[in-house]
Amino acid sequence: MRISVQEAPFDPGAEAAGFGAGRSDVGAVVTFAGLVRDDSGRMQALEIEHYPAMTERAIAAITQEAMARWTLADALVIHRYGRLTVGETIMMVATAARHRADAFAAAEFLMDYLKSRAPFWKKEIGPEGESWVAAKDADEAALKRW
Amino acid sequence: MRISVQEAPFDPGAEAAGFGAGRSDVGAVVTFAGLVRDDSGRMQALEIEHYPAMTERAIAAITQEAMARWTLADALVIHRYGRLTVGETIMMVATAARHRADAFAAAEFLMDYLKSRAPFWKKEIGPEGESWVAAKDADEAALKRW
Amino acid sequence: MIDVVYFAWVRERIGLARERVDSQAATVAALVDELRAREDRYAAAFADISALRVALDQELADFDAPLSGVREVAFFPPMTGG
Amino acid sequence: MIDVVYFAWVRERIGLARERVDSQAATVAALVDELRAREDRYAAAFADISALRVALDQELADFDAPLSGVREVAFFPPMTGG
Repeated sequence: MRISVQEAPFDPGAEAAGFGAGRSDVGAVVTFAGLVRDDSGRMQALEIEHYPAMTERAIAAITQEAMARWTLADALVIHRYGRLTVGETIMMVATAARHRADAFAAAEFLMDYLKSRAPFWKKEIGPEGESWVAAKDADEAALKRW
Repeated sequence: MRISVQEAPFDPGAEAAGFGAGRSDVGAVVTFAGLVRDDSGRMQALEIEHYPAMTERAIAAITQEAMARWTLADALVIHRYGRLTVGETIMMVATAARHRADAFAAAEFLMDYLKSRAPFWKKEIGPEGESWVAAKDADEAALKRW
Repeated sequence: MIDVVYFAWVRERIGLARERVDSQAATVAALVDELRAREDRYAAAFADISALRVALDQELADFDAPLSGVREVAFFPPMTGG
Repeated sequence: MIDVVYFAWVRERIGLARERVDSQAATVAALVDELRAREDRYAAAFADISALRVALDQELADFDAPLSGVREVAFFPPMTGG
């Protein structure tokens, strides 16, 4: 299990490369990467604020719960903060398991919890100013399935 | 959409690197990699046979259906055949979408269909001989949710 | 004349990957009956039809599907991709 | 004395990222009432408590949670990670 909260860009492919490798009990590796999207066509940057004293602890607790609920060989979470531009990778999750059902379920669980329970806040910066991204009801509702 | 049926090894990280990149409407990229697992601790190789005239066509049909059912920006399937050793990557799927729910659902759909509807057959080779991997009822049942 | 191809343990049991068969069978099931009657190795391969799948011209089909116009019939066990 | 930290638009509305508050409030809700009474910018930030979340010593909590022994209270809008 590895958790990294960082300002620096990272390469999800390179991070995934060694993940789950070199062992004979891993049959399935799932990765999720979240990218900066521009729905308005006018976004200049995405600014991500976080709560440094809490962030790693909150992600570790969520990841521990995933490891307890599913049979996972390993789990990885990387999440950036700071100023990002369109197309940049914001974060990634990876899960390794014997079977694909566990790897998929754990990755989706991690994403649903990171969305709504990890202390990050996103602000969109455009030509007309800045606006905080509002939490979506659908994201809160997604937690109910677990 | 890209489909490759190949004997040669590939690097899932490198394949995923360019995937979904360079566009502003992709917020989520999901990848799945299937690896050769050794449950007995005695497997020497996994031999994968396929039906060349049918394989790409079957995978293309499954992928087209995923593109029609979910709002995807792109989809990728790479599947190997031939002789593989423990820990090697057998295949990968990648999906890119605006939202994570579409990317996850489409990747799971592709995996469920590739498991039971793409013309591949696996044979395990060990010190005591060879045995064909039997299809699992659970894999057939997994198709019912779609 | 129809091309018949076999994969995985069906291929191994019959001992052939591909053959041309002179058949007027109207359906896959009728073709299976003809093949089964040939030799023990065919009878063994086709003993339990529920353990087999069939594709007609590279498309999955049922055993009661008609063969008219079909050029290639493939028999194989349930697929294990992924 | 308790450390109070603010994030995102709560921080912007109050104009502070962190402050030390002299409070004997027994619960988060009581602390919010004290802060709200201070100045308009606090009243604005805490106008709708349902739009806010709270963490006590870096753990998510409810607004009726007790403050005894707590060293750091954080107020912020619903999180938007991932």
